Amino acid sequence: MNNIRKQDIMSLLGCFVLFAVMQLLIMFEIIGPFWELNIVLIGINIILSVSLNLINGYTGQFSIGHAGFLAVGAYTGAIITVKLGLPFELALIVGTLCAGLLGFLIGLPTLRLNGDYLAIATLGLGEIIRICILNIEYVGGASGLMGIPRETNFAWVFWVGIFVIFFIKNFINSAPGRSCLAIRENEIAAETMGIDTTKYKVMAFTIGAAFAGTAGVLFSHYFYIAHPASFTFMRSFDILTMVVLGGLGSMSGAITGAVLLTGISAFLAEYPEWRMVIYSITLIVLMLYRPQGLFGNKELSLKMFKLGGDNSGRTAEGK
Amino acid sequence: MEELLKVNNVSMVFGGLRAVSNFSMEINKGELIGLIGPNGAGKTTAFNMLTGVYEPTEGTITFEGNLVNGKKPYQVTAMGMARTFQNIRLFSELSVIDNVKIAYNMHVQYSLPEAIWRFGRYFNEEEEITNKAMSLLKIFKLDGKADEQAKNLPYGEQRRLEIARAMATQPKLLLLDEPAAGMNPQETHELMEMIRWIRDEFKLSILLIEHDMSLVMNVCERIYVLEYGFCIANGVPEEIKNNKRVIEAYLGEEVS
Amino acid sequence: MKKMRKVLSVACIGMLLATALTGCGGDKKGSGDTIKIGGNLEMTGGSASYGKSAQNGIKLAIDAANAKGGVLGKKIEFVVADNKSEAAEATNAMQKLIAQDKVIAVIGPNLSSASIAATSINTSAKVLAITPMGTNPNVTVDKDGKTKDFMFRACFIDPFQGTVMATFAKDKINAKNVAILVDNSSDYAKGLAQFFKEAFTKGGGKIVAEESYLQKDTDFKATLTKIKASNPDMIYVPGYYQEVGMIVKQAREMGLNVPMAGGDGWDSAKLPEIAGKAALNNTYFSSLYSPDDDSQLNKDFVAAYQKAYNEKPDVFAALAYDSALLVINAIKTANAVDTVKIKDAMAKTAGFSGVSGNVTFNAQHNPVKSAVIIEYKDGAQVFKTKINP
Amino acid sequence: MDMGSFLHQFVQQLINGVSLGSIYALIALGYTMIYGIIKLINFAHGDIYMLGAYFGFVATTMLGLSFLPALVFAMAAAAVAGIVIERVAYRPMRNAPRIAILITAIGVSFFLEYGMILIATPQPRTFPAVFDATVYNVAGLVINSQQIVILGSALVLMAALTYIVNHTKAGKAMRAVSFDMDAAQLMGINIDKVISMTFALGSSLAAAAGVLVSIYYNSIDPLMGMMPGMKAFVAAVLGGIGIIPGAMLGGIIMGVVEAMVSGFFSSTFRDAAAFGILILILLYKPSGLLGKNIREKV
Repeated sequence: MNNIRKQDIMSLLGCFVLFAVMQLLIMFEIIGPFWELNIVLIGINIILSVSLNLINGYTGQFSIGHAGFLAVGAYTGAIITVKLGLPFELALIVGTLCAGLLGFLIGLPTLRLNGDYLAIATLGLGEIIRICILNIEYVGGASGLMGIPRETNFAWVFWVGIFVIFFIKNFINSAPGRSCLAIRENEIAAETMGIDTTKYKVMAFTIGAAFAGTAGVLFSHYFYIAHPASFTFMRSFDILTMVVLGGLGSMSGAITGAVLLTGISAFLAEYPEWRMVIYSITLIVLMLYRPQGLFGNKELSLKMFKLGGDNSGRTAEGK
Repeated sequence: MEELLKVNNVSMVFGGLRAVSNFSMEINKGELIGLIGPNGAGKTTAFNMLTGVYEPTEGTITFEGNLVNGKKPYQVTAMGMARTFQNIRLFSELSVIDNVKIAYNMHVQYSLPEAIWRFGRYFNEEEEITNKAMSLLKIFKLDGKADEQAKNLPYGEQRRLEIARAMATQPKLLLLDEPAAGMNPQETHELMEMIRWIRDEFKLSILLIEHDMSLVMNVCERIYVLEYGFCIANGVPEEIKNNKRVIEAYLGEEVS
Repeated sequence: MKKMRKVLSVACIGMLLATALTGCGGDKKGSGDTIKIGGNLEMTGGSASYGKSAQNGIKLAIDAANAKGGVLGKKIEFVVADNKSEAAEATNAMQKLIAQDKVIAVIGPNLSSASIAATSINTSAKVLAITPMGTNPNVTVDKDGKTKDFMFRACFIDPFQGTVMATFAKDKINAKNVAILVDNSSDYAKGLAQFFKEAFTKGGGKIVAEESYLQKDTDFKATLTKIKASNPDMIYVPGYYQEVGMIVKQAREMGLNVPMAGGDGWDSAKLPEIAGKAALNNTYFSSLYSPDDDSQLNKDFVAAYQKAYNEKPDVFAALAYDSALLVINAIKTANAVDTVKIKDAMAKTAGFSGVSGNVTFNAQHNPVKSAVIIEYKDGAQVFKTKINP
Repeated sequence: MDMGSFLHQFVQQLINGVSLGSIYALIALGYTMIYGIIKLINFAHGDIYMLGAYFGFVATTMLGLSFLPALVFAMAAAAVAGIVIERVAYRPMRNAPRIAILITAIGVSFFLEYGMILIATPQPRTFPAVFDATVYNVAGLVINSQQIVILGSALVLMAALTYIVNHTKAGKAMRAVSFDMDAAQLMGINIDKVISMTFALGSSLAAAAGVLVSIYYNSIDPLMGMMPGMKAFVAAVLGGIGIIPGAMLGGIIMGVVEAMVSGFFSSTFRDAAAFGILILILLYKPSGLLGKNIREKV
């Protein structure tokens, strides 16, 4: 068991080193403001894809309404800082809790559905959330909530991201997490093994939604504005694409997917007319050649990748 | 003898179809019971009622005096009944040992924060679960393949793993749905030996569904026979073997 | 075959990573003999058509300037970044234009929300940005009422346009009971509606119905049925021409034959085609630009635009064209490739003549322009009246 | 509002709703068919509808065809497009996880939308009025002849589709493939051919919808398929996906709900109401209104 502790500490150390290097690169402007912005965006997308991966990849529940929870986090966080003038740290916590609470309330009835029906229901709920926000004048309605201070920076995104990754990794390596995996593998068998499937599905959904909320708070406090147009079902598709491209049920995959797609999108900013066409072709080709995603449901192992990587996921640790 | 399971006049109706009618049975502690019948006789439906997958339309089922009707499968499992499936339902992408560990989840005490922050009971319990799972795998001769993906095991081992997984829930009654389906005679024979051994070793009761009569005759102490949803006979193997209605029901099939 | 696929997929990923990385490393410095102007435009997403028009307009202005030898003896290079019609991406695009491409001025975004989000970036980088169509007052003024130093606009703001139409409705149409049908996804339209309502009710008029729709809607009959039941004598539809065209068409079909009016979003050659020429009779809109404006400047612009793109310019193209002219003019006036000096020169712009009229910036960086009311008669725009601020 | 005018409004909204719903139904028919056969949520279906509208535009403006030939041209061209898309993007993935095919479908959808923007610019185009609309005014209720044509076409196409699926050899093959692809293959059915045919049929239906709707609304643009595609899918699920009359029913319900919410409440909540109804129905009848509840066999 000491092994697990040691691994955790090693990964954490790796994170510190990575953080120090990145922070220095940013400080000395070797990474310019444009790429700094995109690194922050990548960080936010990693939180989103990792949290969606918990629902779609690990628990096997097909949800495509993640943008709704992102919106809830973005707006509640902004209300805390802009409307109530309270600190950003509190906004992060409240945004997370609100999105989680909403996830719980939505998950309870809808997670009885499965497969495509759950997908379309979550898609609809995401849109309902957005339309409701669009009609609340208190938060600016269609014009969006403006004047949000920029509180998010690389350090915030990095450490919150690490927190979320560790949270979900440890969750998956515990009994509740294994229950989620069992539900994905075979819901009926899981239930006959004594697993209250509804409870664990709702648990995973709530955690995933909550972290989407966290990402939302970071998002609105980086881009100065929370606007309904940022949270359409197209955004949900974006996140889903990152997860599937990386490999459903793989932490490394979700991270890689977020990095790759955000990177491609930033790179293609040079070619605005062709951007979406190239993006879509890339998507199709990658899916044709790796339908199970870049990583399948495997993880990068510590042996392959010494720095900062962690061997999260399905394998039993520390034997 | 102490009564474990009591099935009292249960029926299951799907639309207009009576899949099981007025079925009654008792299982006592330590018994090894067989439930047989030709294909489509309602054996699996009866099984599904016992394990909470279906709620019986009529009649009651009690387990150690507690009502099973209306309970969800996971609650039934918590009461002390575990089952396997006719068509194997393993967690096929997961490792063999994880399959077994998942069945221990019911008994895990540590809380979610302890799991996330890895303190308190987490380490000790995880270690305990792993050890227990390994020793169970050893019993079922699967310890050498603990880290393989379940879907990569040969068929016979998958069947064994399913039983091992069911055993991990620490049941008082083990329900096996056609465990010998698809096995060759040699494997079947070994399986039967193992079933008997499990019963003696873990001191539990076993209910076995089979449509292969010869197999049931050899291991079971009492047998219930279903045909078209009705229980047409029950008794010790010798009685069943000579029961006219049973022979008719199995006409064309070999009765040894 | 399988191996082949594996190799291909690895190659594919490798290529992508490589391109992403090279993009990362390449910080393009502005070279000595060109000046870069950026366009933060809606190239994809729901408002892609606005961005495309704006891009066409800006290109035309810059090509013309380059043909005359550029500015300060240097050629102008136009760099476009896509803001995906979305606020956060507009910030990203702004950052890219300024940090990667080292532009000295930015035109765009067109959407108010995107402009409000993105302007924080160019303000902190001290590079001016001018939005061709961001009409919301908050684009150039922060929430404490302070003018944002580096943000300008080429269009007029919502209050003015809304008020102009309210006056016109009251005095010239003699409307008493007006129904408003607003594009709820656009803060431009909502601003117009709000200020129209304020001015109109202050003048003693009554708003009998307030309904809304969303961009890309196509069926308005349900809402129009509801409006019809409220018996208005005019309908105010601030919005963009694509939806407005369908609204007018469907309203006339529903037997709603009262006058209809809107703002400069109506200004497009497509409107008569979508709505139908007959249906469009008895409609009016406020604008600062009409492609039929008879100034020589505008005639030349329309001719050049039609030659280049084979269609008539719409208001987005015209205002983006003017924005580009304003930027080029400011660079000339500043007489230096210094972003702060260019900003100062821009702020002092007075009496500059563009295709959409004369521009003088006030203290809030809003152009002081006169508005025109245009009537559609058998599909043609007819100049009705001019209203000065 | 007194009773009489309320009733009058209600009936008018019902007419508006049914006419809007018949458009959703028209698109939903193709959606539901493709889903029925290969269980793929073909997110690109709405873009085929857009493609059909553009084919119709080309046929009427550039080739100078009249309404019916233009419609046939658009349907044929879209059928080819559908077959090509299936061949290139979906067929190689037939054994891939379903979610991967879904992502591919999203990719195809982006490709069609932005490819079209590249070719035709994002500017909306006006669709020529190839046949005139007559407005009927019956007792103060307004009905447009084009609305009737759209509703009629939807009904006719639904009937035709039902006939093809239930009474022709090809339809039998389709049903077999939909029921069990492997078994169908063992019975000597060329499933590639059947799936190609399904895509051709589904796509040409979408194209027909595209042309009819463009004539009705008069305006087309490359992103026009996004929302109707989504709504049509919701309609298909509402009625019971894979069931042809279900698509019709779901479409009409969606249309009427939207009209009623816009008419008596507020149009801003129109989409929320439509999605809300879908979710309620799914919770009480998870397989849609006309769907059969299928329980996984244990």
